[in-house]
Amino acid sequence: MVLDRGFSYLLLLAFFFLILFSTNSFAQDPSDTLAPESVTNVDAFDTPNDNGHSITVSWELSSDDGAGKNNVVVYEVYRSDSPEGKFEKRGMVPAGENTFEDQGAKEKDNANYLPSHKNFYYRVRAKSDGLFSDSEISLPAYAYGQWYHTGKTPVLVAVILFSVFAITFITLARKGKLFYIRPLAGIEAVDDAIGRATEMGKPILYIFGLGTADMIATIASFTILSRVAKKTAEYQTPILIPCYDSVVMAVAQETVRAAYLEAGRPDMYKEENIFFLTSMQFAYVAGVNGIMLREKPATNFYLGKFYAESLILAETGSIAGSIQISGTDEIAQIPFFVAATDYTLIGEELYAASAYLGREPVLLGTLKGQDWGKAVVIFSLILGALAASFGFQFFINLFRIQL
Amino acid sequence: MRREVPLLITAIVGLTLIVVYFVPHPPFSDLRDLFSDWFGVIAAFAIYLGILSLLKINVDKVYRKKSGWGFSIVTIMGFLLFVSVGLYEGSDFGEYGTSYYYLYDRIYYPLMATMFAILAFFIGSASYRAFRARNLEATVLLLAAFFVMLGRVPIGYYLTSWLPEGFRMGSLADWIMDYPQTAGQRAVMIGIALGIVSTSLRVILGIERTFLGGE
Amino acid sequence: MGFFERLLKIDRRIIFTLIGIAIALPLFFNVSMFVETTPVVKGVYEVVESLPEGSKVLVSFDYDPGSMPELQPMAESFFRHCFSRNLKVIIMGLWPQGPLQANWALDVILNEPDIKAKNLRYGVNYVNLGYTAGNEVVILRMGSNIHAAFPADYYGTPLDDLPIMKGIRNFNNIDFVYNLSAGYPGTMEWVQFAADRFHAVLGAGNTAVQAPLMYPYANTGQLVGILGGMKGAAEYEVLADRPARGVRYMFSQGIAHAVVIFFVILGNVAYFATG
Amino acid sequence: MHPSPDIGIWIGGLLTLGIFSFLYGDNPYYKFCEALFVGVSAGHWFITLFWTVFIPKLLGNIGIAIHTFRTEGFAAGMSDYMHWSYIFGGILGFLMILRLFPKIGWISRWSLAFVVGTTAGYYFINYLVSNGLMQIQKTILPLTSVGNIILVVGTFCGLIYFFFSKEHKGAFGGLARVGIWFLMITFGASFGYTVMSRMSLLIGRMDYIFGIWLGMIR
Repeated sequence: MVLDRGFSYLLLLAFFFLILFSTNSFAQDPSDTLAPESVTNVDAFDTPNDNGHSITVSWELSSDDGAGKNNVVVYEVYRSDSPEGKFEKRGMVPAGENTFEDQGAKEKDNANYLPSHKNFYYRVRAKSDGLFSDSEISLPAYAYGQWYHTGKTPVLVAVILFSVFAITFITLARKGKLFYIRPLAGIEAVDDAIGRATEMGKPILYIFGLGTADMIATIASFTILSRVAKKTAEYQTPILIPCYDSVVMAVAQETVRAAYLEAGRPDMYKEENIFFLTSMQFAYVAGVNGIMLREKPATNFYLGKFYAESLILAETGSIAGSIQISGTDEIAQIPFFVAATDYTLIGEELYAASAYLGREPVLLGTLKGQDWGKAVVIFSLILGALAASFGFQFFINLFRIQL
Repeated sequence: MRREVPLLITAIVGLTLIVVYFVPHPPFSDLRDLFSDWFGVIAAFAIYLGILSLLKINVDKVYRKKSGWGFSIVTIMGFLLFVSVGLYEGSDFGEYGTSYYYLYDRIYYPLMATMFAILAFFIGSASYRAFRARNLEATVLLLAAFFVMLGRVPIGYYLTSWLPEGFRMGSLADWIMDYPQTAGQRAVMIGIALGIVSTSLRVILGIERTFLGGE
Repeated sequence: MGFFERLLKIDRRIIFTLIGIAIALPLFFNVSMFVETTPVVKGVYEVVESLPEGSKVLVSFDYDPGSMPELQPMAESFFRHCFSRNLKVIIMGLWPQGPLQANWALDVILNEPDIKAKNLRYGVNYVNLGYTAGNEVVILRMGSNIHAAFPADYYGTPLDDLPIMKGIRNFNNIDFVYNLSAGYPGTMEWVQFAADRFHAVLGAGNTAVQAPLMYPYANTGQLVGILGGMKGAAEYEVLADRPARGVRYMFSQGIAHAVVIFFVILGNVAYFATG
Repeated sequence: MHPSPDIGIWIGGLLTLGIFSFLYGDNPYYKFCEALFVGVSAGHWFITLFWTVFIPKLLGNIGIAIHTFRTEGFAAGMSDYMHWSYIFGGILGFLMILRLFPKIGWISRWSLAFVVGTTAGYYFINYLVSNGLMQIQKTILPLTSVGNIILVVGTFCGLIYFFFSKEHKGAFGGLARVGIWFLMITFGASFGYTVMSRMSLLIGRMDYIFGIWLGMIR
């Protein structure tokens, strides 16, 4: 028993030695009785690219940090509003680091308030376990806000570039220039699907998913609905739209009413066919499932923002024997739609479909602008990959964004 | 009033938020937080609107004794139960040990988790029905799914345990996830980014206005 | 209608039933033969196994109920292992929900007959220090003084009044640190601060999604080992020779996957057989 | 078998079974659970928003503004726009509710316009940065390993597929075709990967029924 325990202690000891050797951190010198050397060249300056309530402090490491006595554990940073005043602790960083951002609050009533345009003095304390030494006091520094964030230039360039593309092609389109847009399988299927519903004498089901009216996917879907509704008015096929969001419902009602008016069949419009179901994800799914199984619609459209319910809807729709056309920009759900529906508008294709079906030359113009953006992206990819292969780092740095 | 004011609001708010991104100086830096809080408040009202519509429909059903009005009573009772207990508990209603937490844990959570779990069954039937090698694209889809699934189960391990490490099913699955899967994902993501940028721009410029509905 | 045509039109309730059985049935068996153990999990197990009785182990719970199916079995098997080896367990959390997760795991383990027989006492054999805000800075502060980071435990008792905390000042007095993590702050921060700066002996349990990002640290020895997802949990239970929830979950998941794969194959066979 | 003595566990178990009964077909048991679910989730939303948005954000900020006006006077109050301006948020939110009244419902377009403008502004930047520039940056890799080449070529061909203003013909069409294959691998692999996480949810529910509730597993 005694031997056993002794043996396990030995093992443990051996184990710790192993760990210590393997991490090469054996330099812990037994000089704990001496304070580490203080840090030098303490410099305080306004933190760049911020709203003006933060000062950055930098210094040169103590000579006992990573070398010498090697006993620095942390650096503590102290601040005061006068060199003689009382210094209060603002925070600490572990040994090996030589900057600290003194981030204050912007609200006056906050205890951590750090006013702009007021001078402060800093001091850094190098600390070992129990002992410490202070640096000299820094020159005064004050915080102020900047009008432009220099780290975000790549984004600004991209914003300008893409906006110029879009506006150029919108202007060209307004002047009457027509642009070629290739056919998309899902869009081609729309007209056929409505025709099929007419032949079968069954309704069409249009689902926006769980998106609210402000989401881009929902906005794209409104445009597509406007076109689909016009067709259904021409073919005299009823269209059912159970809604998840009451605002989406109101907009959908107005869109469909306008489309029927445009098709010259305002008498066909039935407001009760566009109704609010519930705004609870799975309760909504259950409700839509019920409609599918009862009404057996000829065609189901799933266009908009979808989450986990995508597969349940698509599977139930296939039980009901409907043709299904889907499209979403929710990447995680695209696989389910691709696997379980007949046609899928993949991500960007959904927005393209909306521009395409909107039939306005201006919308097609922005699509053309979008393609120019894509060309720039592809070009940078190829150029960047080649540059990186030959060891040029500058190209990657062009895309580096400071957040 | 009905059309111009909303379009103006959209344009001003949208442009401001783009500018705010580049300008750290106040008051711009504050606008970001302010707008997102307002957004939260409006979105909360929109959800309350949904709840009101829901209650309206259900009360209506009970009042007119439409089919299934009994279930509407269940809905209304469930709503009242949670709201009354939640209001009574106060702002720390969600903490462990409160009676609201008990209701959440024993009623809401089982219902929600089971709804999600039902997906597993549908995945089974979808993989039976939909994963068929109809054409080249479908076959590629099928094979990728097949290898990734196989790479995560013991059978996959036993089938290929005779191969040297790094060539087994698990490594193949990881490789598919890390390279071809990531490549395709990036193409989709970049495409969506460009589409959103261009659609947002259309919205801000007032070209895309269907969200306001017809006139 | 031929056999394959009928197979193509099979009622999906049959598929649903098979999936239900495939998931539920394996839960009744503690079959550990399908779990092959890997060196990264063995790393954690062997360190705990090598600690002498009375050694002090720190466990940080850095997750919330969202990751329970994966991480809770890990917490339970780790507690079981520590208590059966008479180690002293100090619990803390960098996530607000963490200490609560620890209490749930304690509830399960302290009621198991062989552990219950040991009559373990709070404050002597184990303690829950609770949650402190500050993410990695908390780890940093613990590096110089644990009492400064946690002045009192989860129930408000000052640390000095707890026998288990006697003689514990910083990581030098802790024999092993174990971290259960589902994101930030989590394993990455423990590696960078506790292991790299203060030379703590560190092991971790992660969700399946996060684990691949942490494997490099296990290769360099910054982590003695790591448990990844349900499979990692199952492996640990097999190593400790106490198959429990992790093994059952893993078995069930394996069978369910196999059934889905079987359906994919069957669907294609029927599709091609009918032309 | 040792069923749980806790009545709450029984309720949770019975509700779980009720939802599962949908797999067989629509039935009154399921309908009951669904109706309850609709009600309690509406209640849960109501309470959560009440205590996390309305009280702290709306009333809290306006309350602070009123306090400032009272104690520090009008000028100081006005300069504290971060608080009093919340009243606008409140008004815009309230206009949303007017949808319920068809006659004046159109005025809720103002709030919708604000919400749409906010989303458009946020999305414009956020997607450009994290879905666009960041992804491009990650894909600029030296073509020195098979993996890197696949990453660059796959992303390249995938983007070619998304070209709308050029016909998919000839070499361009060939690249787009390769792009579709990459997309299909992506979708197949994500499907396979998601199967795992969905299954673990179901495992959790089954363990609840047979373990925690009925006490048949241990």
